[in-house]
Amino acid sequence: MSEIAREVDSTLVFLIAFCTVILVGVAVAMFAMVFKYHRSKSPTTKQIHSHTGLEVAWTVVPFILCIGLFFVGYEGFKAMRTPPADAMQITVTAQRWFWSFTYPDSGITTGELTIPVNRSVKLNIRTDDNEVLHSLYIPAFRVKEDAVPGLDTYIWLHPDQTGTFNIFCAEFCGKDHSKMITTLHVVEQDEYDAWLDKQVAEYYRPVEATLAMSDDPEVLAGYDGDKLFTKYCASCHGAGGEGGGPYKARDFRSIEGWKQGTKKTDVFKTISTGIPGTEMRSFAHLPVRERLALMRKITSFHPDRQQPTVEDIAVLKAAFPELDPTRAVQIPKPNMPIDEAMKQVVEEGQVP
Amino acid sequence: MSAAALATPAAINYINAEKGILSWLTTTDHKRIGILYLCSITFFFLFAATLGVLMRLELLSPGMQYMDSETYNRILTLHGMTMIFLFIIPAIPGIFGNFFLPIMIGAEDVSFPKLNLASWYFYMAGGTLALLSVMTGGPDTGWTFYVPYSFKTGANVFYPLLAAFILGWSSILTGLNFLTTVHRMRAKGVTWGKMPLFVWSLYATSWVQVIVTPVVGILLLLVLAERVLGVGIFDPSKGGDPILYQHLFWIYSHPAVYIMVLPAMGVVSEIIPTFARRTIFGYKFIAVSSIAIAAIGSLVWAHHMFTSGMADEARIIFSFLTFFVAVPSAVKIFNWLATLYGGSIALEPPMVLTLAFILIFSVGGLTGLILGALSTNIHLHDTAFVVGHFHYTMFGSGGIMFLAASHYWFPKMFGRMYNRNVAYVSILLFVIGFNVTYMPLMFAGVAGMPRRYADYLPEFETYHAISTTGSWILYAGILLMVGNLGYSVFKGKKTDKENPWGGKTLEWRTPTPPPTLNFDGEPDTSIGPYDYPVEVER
Amino acid sequence: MSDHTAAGTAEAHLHYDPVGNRIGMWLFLLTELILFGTLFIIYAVYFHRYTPDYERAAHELNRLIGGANTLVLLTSSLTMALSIAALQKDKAAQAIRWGFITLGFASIFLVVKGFEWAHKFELGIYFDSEVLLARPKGEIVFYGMYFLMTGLHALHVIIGGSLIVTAMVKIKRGTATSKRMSFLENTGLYWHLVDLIWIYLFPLFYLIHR
Amino acid sequence: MSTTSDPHVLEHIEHNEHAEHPSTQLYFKIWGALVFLTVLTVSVTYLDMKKFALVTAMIIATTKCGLVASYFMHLRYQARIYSVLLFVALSSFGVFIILTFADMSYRFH
Repeated sequence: MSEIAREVDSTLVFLIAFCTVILVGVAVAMFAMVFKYHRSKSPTTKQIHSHTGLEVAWTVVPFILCIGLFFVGYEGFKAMRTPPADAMQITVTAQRWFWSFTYPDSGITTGELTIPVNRSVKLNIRTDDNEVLHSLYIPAFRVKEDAVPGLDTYIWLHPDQTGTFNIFCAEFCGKDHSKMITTLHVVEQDEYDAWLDKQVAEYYRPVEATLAMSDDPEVLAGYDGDKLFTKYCASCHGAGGEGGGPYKARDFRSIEGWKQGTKKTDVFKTISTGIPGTEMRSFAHLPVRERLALMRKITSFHPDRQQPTVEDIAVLKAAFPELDPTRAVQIPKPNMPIDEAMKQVVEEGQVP
Repeated sequence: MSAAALATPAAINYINAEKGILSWLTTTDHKRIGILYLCSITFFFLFAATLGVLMRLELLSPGMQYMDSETYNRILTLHGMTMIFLFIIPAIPGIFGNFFLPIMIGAEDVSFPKLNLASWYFYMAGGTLALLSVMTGGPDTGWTFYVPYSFKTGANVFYPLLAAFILGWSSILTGLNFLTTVHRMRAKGVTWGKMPLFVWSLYATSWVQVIVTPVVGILLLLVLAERVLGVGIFDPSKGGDPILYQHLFWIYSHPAVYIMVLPAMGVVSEIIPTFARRTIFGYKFIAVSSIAIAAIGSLVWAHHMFTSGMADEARIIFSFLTFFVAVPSAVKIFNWLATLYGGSIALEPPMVLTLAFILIFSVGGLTGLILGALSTNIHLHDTAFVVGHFHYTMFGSGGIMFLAASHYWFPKMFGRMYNRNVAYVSILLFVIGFNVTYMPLMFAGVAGMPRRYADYLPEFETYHAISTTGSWILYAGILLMVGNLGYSVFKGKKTDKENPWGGKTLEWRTPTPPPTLNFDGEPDTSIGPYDYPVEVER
Repeated sequence: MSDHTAAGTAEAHLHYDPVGNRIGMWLFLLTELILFGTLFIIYAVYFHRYTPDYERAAHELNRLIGGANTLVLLTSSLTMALSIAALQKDKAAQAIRWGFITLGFASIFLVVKGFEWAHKFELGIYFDSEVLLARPKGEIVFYGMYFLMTGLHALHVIIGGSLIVTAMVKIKRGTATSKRMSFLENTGLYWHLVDLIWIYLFPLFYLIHR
Repeated sequence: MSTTSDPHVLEHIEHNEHAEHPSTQLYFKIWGALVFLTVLTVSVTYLDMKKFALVTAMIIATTKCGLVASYFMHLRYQARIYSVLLFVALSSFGVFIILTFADMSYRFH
């Protein structure tokens, strides 16, 4: 809960009470009249054509009430749209059909949102130009705003209790609209700091390329390829990798006609960069181990494929610094804007 | 249509004047066109209601049981599209407007009878295209066709967009016809101040139809152009603004709500005086409020967009304007209640449905206030609350009053009577089912259940389970009601009573069923539409 | 008129009502105005958003050709009005002559418009073309609106033209006379509406550059 | 049956409406004015009008429309109903555009 959510609730309760009073009034008047003037009791009628005083009264009174109701709703809205200047900024990216949250200080991206309690957080909502509409909805905080391609929008919250809450997509976005759900964790500040440190360390922990392309389970300990596949891939490629779906996605069970090659190195590259001109987008924001787990899952649908050569791995290593522990990726300094941080990551990745 | 079976031997009426299916399909008689609309609209209503029941069935419990989410989205879209474009918008004007508007103003027909028939063919063409789209998988965009999704989806939205465009023209031509008819065809003595309120409400509706329907017509063509040609007007990657689409869409679709509601209100203003045997209270205020609803209703469209990313300033302006549209609706409700005062009320089936309308529509209107307030709207927008709200307003007005009008004018249209006891049972089922279906959705919405969800989190199961149960009761009520009326068209008790309910409008002073030219001789316009004698003895 | 019996179809008893016909036509014209009005709203919104791009793109349209075409359309409006005036005076042959002159102007307008479009296509400017997509967003939208609005307008010119042809046939057959003017009058109204819309399209697409 | 479409009533209306009709000379004069305005609106674009370019063009276009509607479309000579119809449509259009810009002018500065 937050102060704003409580205010919305009291407005809601007030409005519902207001409406109930009027509804009950109408119902009582109607039933009383039907009862009293039922034909069995009231065979004769009074013909009253109009009463100007009454007409004016029931035009003017609702008119004034309505203006009052507008201000009732306006008050809470004003606070909702005015984030404090010192709010922590998190970028929310909406994609079919999942959310990702990018933390500016560290540049890490997560699939669930974790924020500290008693701190204002501004969620800057964006989506790609080739995306559709989505809407970030956090019912517990009574806030909602669309993600619109080509337009930056925001919501903000100031949680005053810890807890776990739902995040929904509230704007119809196609096949898995109803699965575009994730979780908001509101935690104590020290818990948040510890969580962030752990995430950052994990996010930037490189994997050696040859090891990454092996089948060694140790490398990906703690990463569940099946779960990740369900979350990121199954919407289009099907739970069994059969493809099809609304965007005519690739069938993973066949190795015919892959646009960017079928080797493990190729699949990893495709996951990381997407396929330009198609609905296959980049998942570069996922930590390297998650992408590797996805690659292993995808290649497992048809294990009978060409193995990457040493050269392939070298090329891949050069292109992706996260696959080269010798080029230790520097964790961006705190308070660095996200795009600068990303630029730094890219620059560090360049082979001298 | 067994036209011959319906005739009372001596009289020649619109039904038996000509025989054969072809005579119906080529008719220019407004009453026969009304019957054509009745058949086709009832079909689409039952079709869409069935889709609704299927949706509710899937939502009975969490997880996907009977269909996948793509199928659900398609059913959802077809349900919305059919209900709105093929049922609620044309229902009352198409059927009862066509049948009774000319009679009520003492005219022989509408101004453009051939155009009137053409409107029905447009309607059928649109309906056929919508059905064809089902066979090609169906659209999956929701009835709003929001961009960019509507030009990106792989589903077939070509047919439905074209269908909606054609239906728009059907609607425009009907409106144009009614406006000209009201201006040109009124019998001597039927002045503007003596026009039945049903005619007033259709007049206001027709204005809305003529003014705003072209907006959505061209808009849907633009979406087609975007899909086929890649124009870029609504494509953000080419400079387009998706929110502009929403503005233009709601410029039509918000007033469209009044296209659905106003004719229903007109029927209410006919039924209440008839069964209360009382002159309508505040004739002028009800007539003016129809026009006011039409006018103010076209200023408030963007209250559908408070979370769309629209400028905050615009949200404030539109929220402010939104509240004013509540005033004329409230004025109508108060006037209807006042009409009951001092009356002699007979609870015949149409009257019972109308009283149900007053309560159900009040719920719809009042929950509209909750949605009009900015801070609560942000929370409730695009949740099940909105679904509940608009079923209460749209189904609760256009839908219920379509059924009430069917019961009210049935004996006049067919010269037969339905079974009243069955009618009462079906109404009871309908009203109970209605509230059990849509009330829980409002609570689910307050709890945070988003709309257009094929699946949901287990915490919302109770609401959905109750709602689905309600949908079965509602569906049973609808089937029983339509079945009762449908059976009675052919097998109901014959009646040639001119005026079974004791109404005062002109249609009750012409033979039952009406003759081809509506009146035997000149219509008697000396008595006004609500001129009940001062003291009526039973 | 109480001499009607129940026999016969309703239609046969309907009077020829020129005033009703005209009201109906005007209502139809209103829907056309709103239809184009919607496009004008879209135009205005993007003009507001991308003013410099719009002005740059508008500079590429030839205002002299556009102006000449405007004159052609205005003149066709004159000849249409003269055709109606002639029929009112029962001069059928003259009415038909003016009608065909109107058609002539309509064809000239369409041919010129066609050449303008063809020229843009040659430059690679059309919906979704690579040349256009490489340009700033405002110009993509400008040309999107240009082709849509002038295209829809051209469609209206063609519809108006077919209405004129029909009216001329009716005059020739004697079903449109000074006593039954509605069809020709309404055709004229439609034709003038086509003109009205062009009167706004012309400055908005050809003359907004600085 | 007497309706307002009674032939006698009609004749009366028609008579009144056609009482005044633009003469051929007037048609040509209006055409002349339209040609002049078209030449004018093209010519002024060669001046550096800055922000007034659009306003000028719109004023001239509206004048031209007024001429076409009043004379070629006979609005000037007919019952007020047609002007009322036109007013309803144009004011609706005005409302649509103004309220759309309530969003646009704040969202795109």
